[in-house]
Amino acid sequence: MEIFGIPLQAFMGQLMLGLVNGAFYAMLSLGLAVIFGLLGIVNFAHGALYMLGAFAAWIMLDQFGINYWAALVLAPLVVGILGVVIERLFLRHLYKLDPLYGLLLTFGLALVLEGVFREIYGVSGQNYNVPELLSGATNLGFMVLPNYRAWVVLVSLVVCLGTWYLIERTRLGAYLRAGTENAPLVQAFGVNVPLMVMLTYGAGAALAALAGVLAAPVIQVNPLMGSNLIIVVFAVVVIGGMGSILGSVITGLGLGIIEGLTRVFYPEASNIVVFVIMVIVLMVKPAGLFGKEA
Amino acid sequence: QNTGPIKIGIITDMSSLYADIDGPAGAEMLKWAVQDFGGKVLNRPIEVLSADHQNKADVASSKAREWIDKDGLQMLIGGTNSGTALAMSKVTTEKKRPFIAIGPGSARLTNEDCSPYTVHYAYDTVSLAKVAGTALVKAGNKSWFFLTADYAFGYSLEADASAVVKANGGTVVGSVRHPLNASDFSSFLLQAQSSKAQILALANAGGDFTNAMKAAKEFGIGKTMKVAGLLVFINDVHSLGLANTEGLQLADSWYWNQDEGSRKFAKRFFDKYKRMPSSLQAADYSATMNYLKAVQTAGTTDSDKVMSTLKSMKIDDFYNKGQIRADGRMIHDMYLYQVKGPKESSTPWDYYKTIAKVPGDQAFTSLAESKCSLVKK
Amino acid sequence: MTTELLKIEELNAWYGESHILHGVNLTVNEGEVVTLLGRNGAGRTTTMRAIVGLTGSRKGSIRIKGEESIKLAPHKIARLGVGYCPEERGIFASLSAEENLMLPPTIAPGGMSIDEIYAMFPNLKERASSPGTRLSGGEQQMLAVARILRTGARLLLLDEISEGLAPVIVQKLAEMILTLKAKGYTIVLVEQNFRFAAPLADRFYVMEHGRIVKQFAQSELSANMGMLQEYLGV
Amino acid sequence: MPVEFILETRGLTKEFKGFVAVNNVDLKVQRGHIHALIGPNGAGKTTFFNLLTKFLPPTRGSIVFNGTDITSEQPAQTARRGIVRSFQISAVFPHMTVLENVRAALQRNLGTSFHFWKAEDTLFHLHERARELLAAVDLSSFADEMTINLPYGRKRALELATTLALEPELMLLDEPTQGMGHEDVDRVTQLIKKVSAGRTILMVEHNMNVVASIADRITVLQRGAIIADGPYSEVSKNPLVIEAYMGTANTELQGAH
Amino acid sequence: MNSYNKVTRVTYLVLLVFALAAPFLGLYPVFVMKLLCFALFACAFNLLLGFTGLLSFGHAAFFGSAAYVTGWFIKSQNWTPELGLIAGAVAAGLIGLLVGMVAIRRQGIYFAMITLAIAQMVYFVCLQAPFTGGEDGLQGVPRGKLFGLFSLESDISLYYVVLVVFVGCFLFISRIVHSPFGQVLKMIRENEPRAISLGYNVDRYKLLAFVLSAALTGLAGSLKTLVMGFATLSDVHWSMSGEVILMTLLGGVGTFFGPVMGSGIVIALQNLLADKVGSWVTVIIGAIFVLCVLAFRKGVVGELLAFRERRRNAAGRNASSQA
Ligand SMILES: Nc1ncnc2c1ncn2[C@@H]1O[C@H](COP(=O)(O)OP(=O)(O)OP(=O)(O)O)[C@@H](O)[C@H]1O
Ligand SMILES: Nc1ncnc2c1ncn2[C@@H]1O[C@H](COP(=O)(O)OP(=O)(O)OP(=O)(O)O)[C@@H](O)[C@H]1O
Ligand SMILES: [Mg+2]
Ligand SMILES: [Mg+2]
Repeated sequence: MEIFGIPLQAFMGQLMLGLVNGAFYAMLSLGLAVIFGLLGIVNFAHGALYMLGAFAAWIMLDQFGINYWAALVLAPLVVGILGVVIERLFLRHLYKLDPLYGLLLTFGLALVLEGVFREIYGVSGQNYNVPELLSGATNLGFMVLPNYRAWVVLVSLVVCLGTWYLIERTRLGAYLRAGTENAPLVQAFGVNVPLMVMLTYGAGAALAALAGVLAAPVIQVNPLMGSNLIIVVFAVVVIGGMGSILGSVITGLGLGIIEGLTRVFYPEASNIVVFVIMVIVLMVKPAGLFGKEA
Repeated sequence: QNTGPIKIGIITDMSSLYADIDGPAGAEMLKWAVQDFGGKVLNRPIEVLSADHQNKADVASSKAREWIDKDGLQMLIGGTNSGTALAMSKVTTEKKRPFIAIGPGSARLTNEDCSPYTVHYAYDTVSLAKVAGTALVKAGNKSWFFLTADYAFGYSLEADASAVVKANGGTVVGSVRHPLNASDFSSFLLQAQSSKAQILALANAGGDFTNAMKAAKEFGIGKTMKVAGLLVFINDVHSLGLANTEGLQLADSWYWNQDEGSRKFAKRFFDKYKRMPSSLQAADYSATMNYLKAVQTAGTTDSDKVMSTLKSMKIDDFYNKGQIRADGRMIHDMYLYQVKGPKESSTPWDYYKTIAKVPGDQAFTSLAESKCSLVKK
Repeated sequence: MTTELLKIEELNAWYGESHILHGVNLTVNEGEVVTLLGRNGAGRTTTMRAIVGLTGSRKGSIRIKGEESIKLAPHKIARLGVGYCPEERGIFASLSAEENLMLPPTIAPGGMSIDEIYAMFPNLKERASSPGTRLSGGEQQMLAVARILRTGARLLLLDEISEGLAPVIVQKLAEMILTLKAKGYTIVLVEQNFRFAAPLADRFYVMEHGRIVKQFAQSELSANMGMLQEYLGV
Repeated sequence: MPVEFILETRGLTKEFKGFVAVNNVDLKVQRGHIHALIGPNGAGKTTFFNLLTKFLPPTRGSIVFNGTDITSEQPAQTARRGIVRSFQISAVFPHMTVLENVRAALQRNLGTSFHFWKAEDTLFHLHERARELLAAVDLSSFADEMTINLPYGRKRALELATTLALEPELMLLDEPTQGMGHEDVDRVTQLIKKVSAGRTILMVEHNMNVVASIADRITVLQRGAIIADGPYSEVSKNPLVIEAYMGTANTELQGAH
Repeated sequence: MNSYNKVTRVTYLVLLVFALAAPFLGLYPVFVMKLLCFALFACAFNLLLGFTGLLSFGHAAFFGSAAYVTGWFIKSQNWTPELGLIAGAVAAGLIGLLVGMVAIRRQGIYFAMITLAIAQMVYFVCLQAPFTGGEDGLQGVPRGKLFGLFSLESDISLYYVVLVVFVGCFLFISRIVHSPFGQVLKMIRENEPRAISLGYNVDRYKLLAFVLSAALTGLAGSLKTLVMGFATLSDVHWSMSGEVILMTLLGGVGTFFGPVMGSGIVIALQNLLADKVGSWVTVIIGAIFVLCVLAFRKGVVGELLAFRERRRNAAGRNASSQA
């Protein structure tokens, strides 16, 4: 049987692959949403942190022989700590200001981080192999899916749902949400806001890094791997509506799939389809699919 | 009688996409050439300028302008990226200074946009396509499928290659276009796989190429079809590792391990940079050397005289043997290499084995086909 | 004997460049209700904010339960048992009314229970699930007050709480304050609504241009009406 | 000839996810009146205002202004028709001078607001009128102050002046005296009385003294519905109202200012 | 508004004289022209960020596409330079209209992200469009004859054309800002809901501001094509949008002369660094970004004005409306 002239098998295969890419969008836009939601800062450095995560994993393996599984925990940890430092040194001074400054500062940071890594490791990129345990592929009948890709989807789903629960359903989450609106007051209620905010950015950074580690075996670890991705993720976030955690996750996955299908039916458009969708969404529902009307 | 220093310069990408294959090391090659030449020509010291154009044509051309107007630059070597090279050649032509393009792939430099002062020294996309096409089809790989970067560069690679394939009796069973900087190639590869072609030709470069290779490995494309890279530098292979690139077919103008002279040069390079030189870096050295020889022979730095000398002299060094044609195209042998498997590779950077050697007259656009106005027909 | 729960000496406070408080001195004894009176812009709100550490910068001395808090971070101050109800209410849009209510962490035992609170403000129960800022002006005011009654703070700083409330509710608030006082809470009121504050307070401070210009006890109220006339036009 | 009732709502209703904030309200505002809208907190007064000024779309019902149905018009449109509101929380342009704040309002009727090629001077003739308005709310002395530096009460006064500048036929004031000291309250009350000449005013106010002193007619909302309507004298006696809003008889002393 | 007070007047006069004399002061004309192009770019951008409060992260789209349009008309259609410039500006304006209509629907950072995303889309279009020459760029655009009469081949003559256009646009922008329209923009920047309640249809005003900014940006891009003789992908790339933000920020957002200053610094820097530090240039640019945002938000000119203000202690006056 066929769908639009391509065999059902191939079609399903493409759907699957789209889902995998969606998983990355989801994790990255989630991190963005969390950071924005809680610090009111659009973290342009998110792409760079994602890149750092991948590099951290690669360096750990290359220099210290730390394997994938350890890196999966350590790399996000390291980058998370870096995030904490960034918050301490820079972002901290911006909270009273227009959020645009946050965007600009993180943009600058992104340039610096990428520049430095390019300086040290060049741009041809580094190779990170799929861990033994996941190296094989599984025949799903309609396609042969590399186990590693399945793993990626699994991890990102777990992580995304976990984060969502933490923020929307727990007391800590309530502090965090309130903190974004009027941090001084929340602090005056007796909550240690500065600490909370710092850790939040750290967590957001760690999320990006985790995505990076997951990506490392799939694509070439390259200083520029984040900078192009981040713009698409921005679009994803706009479509989903930045306010909503769950929204950005669902949108991420959905767009991954849509993009995957365009690769089959009209490859030329596969790099702009997300942006086109963004425009359409803005026309129909300016606040984004899951955004609350401003 | 002017005794001030003779200034030559290189403007290339030192900071981004192509920094590894040419970049700072490429600039250093000019200095080496000058050293080895003796540091002086016509009893005037030789000074080397270098700049980063960050892949911005405007930076490149205004640098070139400034150097020529302000510093009295005598000869310019153009690094990677066709856009910048074309922009620079416009300036050098206007200012009548020899311009030797090493990095760029666009054949326009010696066709639509050719100039009496411009030399295209190392490779061009046409030659890469021709070499890979001819050699592989001759070797019996008749059916091809193209994975093409979706912009002018990709199109021309694909077009040139498929022309050659057909000319040699092969067939193109299909092609799919991927956007620039597409991080994920899996879905394109599935499409390629289902085409059942013998050759998967990658008409892309840099990050796109490496990511495509990686995905190809992950989805076991290599099991069912041969992969041919239409624009691959040894640095790409190095960063991917042999495990991912084993069996890859690719065309290039030079390989560090091809003969004694090359190995000598390569060793010297390796001692400094802990990596082997790319064909471009070798070409940077060779081009500078030969320019200086030309100045020597011509006994002047006058551009027109130097150019005619350059075009008339035989070029023969470790990099390559050949001659610069009227249209500015340097004609030399090209090679088809195959990437070794991890087991075959004995020493570090021992990556290629030569599959075929294609003589210059077959490797490049023939004068008959040339669209260059300087070519009298 | 009375213990000084809050003792402020020579308090100066700034908002960025502008110097607002010029040496405020006041003390509040355990279990007392004290009212700050003054014109718009006299600096009462600023005083409150300075106590909880929300002004730009502050100098002088603020002792809470004898502990110097001038150097402490806001969240540490709160943990000394201070509950603050801001003038602008500070209801959180991204939290439901109920979440708003539950937000401030309990800092000491003995706070009111949710049921007590809902009994006092039925509106809130009804609107519990709707986003905080979707509540009406008055409902938000109630929420802002109710919120800090939960935390078990013993020193309550209430800024213009009768603002924009219907007389019935204002009356309820009056009763509430009396109950709280009976329970031994210590309360600092800032009020425009003199008639509301008058019967509640044990002592009054009058502010003018960032300074305390007068203080007197409930008993001396009538005697001071003339003075209040000129300061507040009551 | 102008209709007797400048504003009329018919069965006006607003629901928020099932919760009825304004319930089937038929309100008639007579031309030239100062009409007070009171009611317990959460009765739906502000929402009602939001409906009139199109900040919220009604769920049901219609709004008739000067005999024309404006239910489906844009906020800016209704403003241009002459329905202008002041906000419960005062809103001004903080980094413009007080004068410029008023001018901003005057400028609109000039119709040159899209002329990006004209010089600023073409606005200066508005200053005269602006100063008049400032005088009316005695802010003259503050004319060239940056608005951000004004004390709260003053900001409210400015708010009023700007609203006046739009020459509204119908003015909607949401708690105009909120957060004001007593002189301010009295001044603003008098001011409202003063400016009511030649226009109609619909206001929400919790301060009974103010209502009592200047309102010609009073409508009481509760749970989004009208429970009483008439002059202060009778409404204030209405047991429903006392129970729902004023509280026990002596509230006026206790609750009100 | 004492905008054109004496000090400012004199400063501008001096600068103008300097600009007129520049070619004879041994300054490299092509460099100065390039500088002027970017200065205009930054000024146009500032009209949006500084005076309307909208941060567009996609202005490269207008700069670049205008550059291409002009290049194409002059090269392939043999249009005269001035027509080419107009075509470029108009094209940019139209694209601005389309982009604006979408982006205006959201405020603040959303606006920034949307413009960025759309610009990226434009980038891909330029990359694949047949007439842009892909990554080779649109090369060899002749300078031609102004009005078909005066040849612009000589750097000097072109220089003065560029200078005239620049000064014209600069004055035009300051006029816009001080016009009745400009006042409304200021209201929007200050307190949007308030502006609405005063009966202003803010979206219309924003859109007009956006289109004006886009068109002027386009003009800058077109000029650049004329000066450099080509249009390439880097003109449309998002890093270009980033650069113009930096220029404006560095010089002083919401000041008139700031963007000019800023672009001067950035361009000069790039030129210098090109052969000194090579690859570190992006790192340095990034670092400057961070520095500006942290310590130097008013920018060079902004700080100067603020300083002057403080001396004149006109309390609370915000410098941005004064340059
Ligand atoms: N955030 C601020 N920045 C600068 N000045 C401020 C700020 N908040 C208040 N002020 C100024 O400080 C002075 C005192 O303000 P404050 O709010 O303490 O007065 P208040 O007594 O509470 O009067 P109100 O009845 O208006 O609340 C006023 O002149 C006010 O303009
Ligand atoms: N956007 C909204 N979403 C949900 N509920 C709302 C919304 N706006 C108002 N409400 C509810 O509608 C009711 C009426 O609100 P409104 O602000 O009109 O009251 P009000 O009469 O102005 O009270 P107050 O005198 O305290 O200002 C309130 O119960 C409020 O919670
Ligand atoms: Mg106050
Ligand atoms: Mg209300």
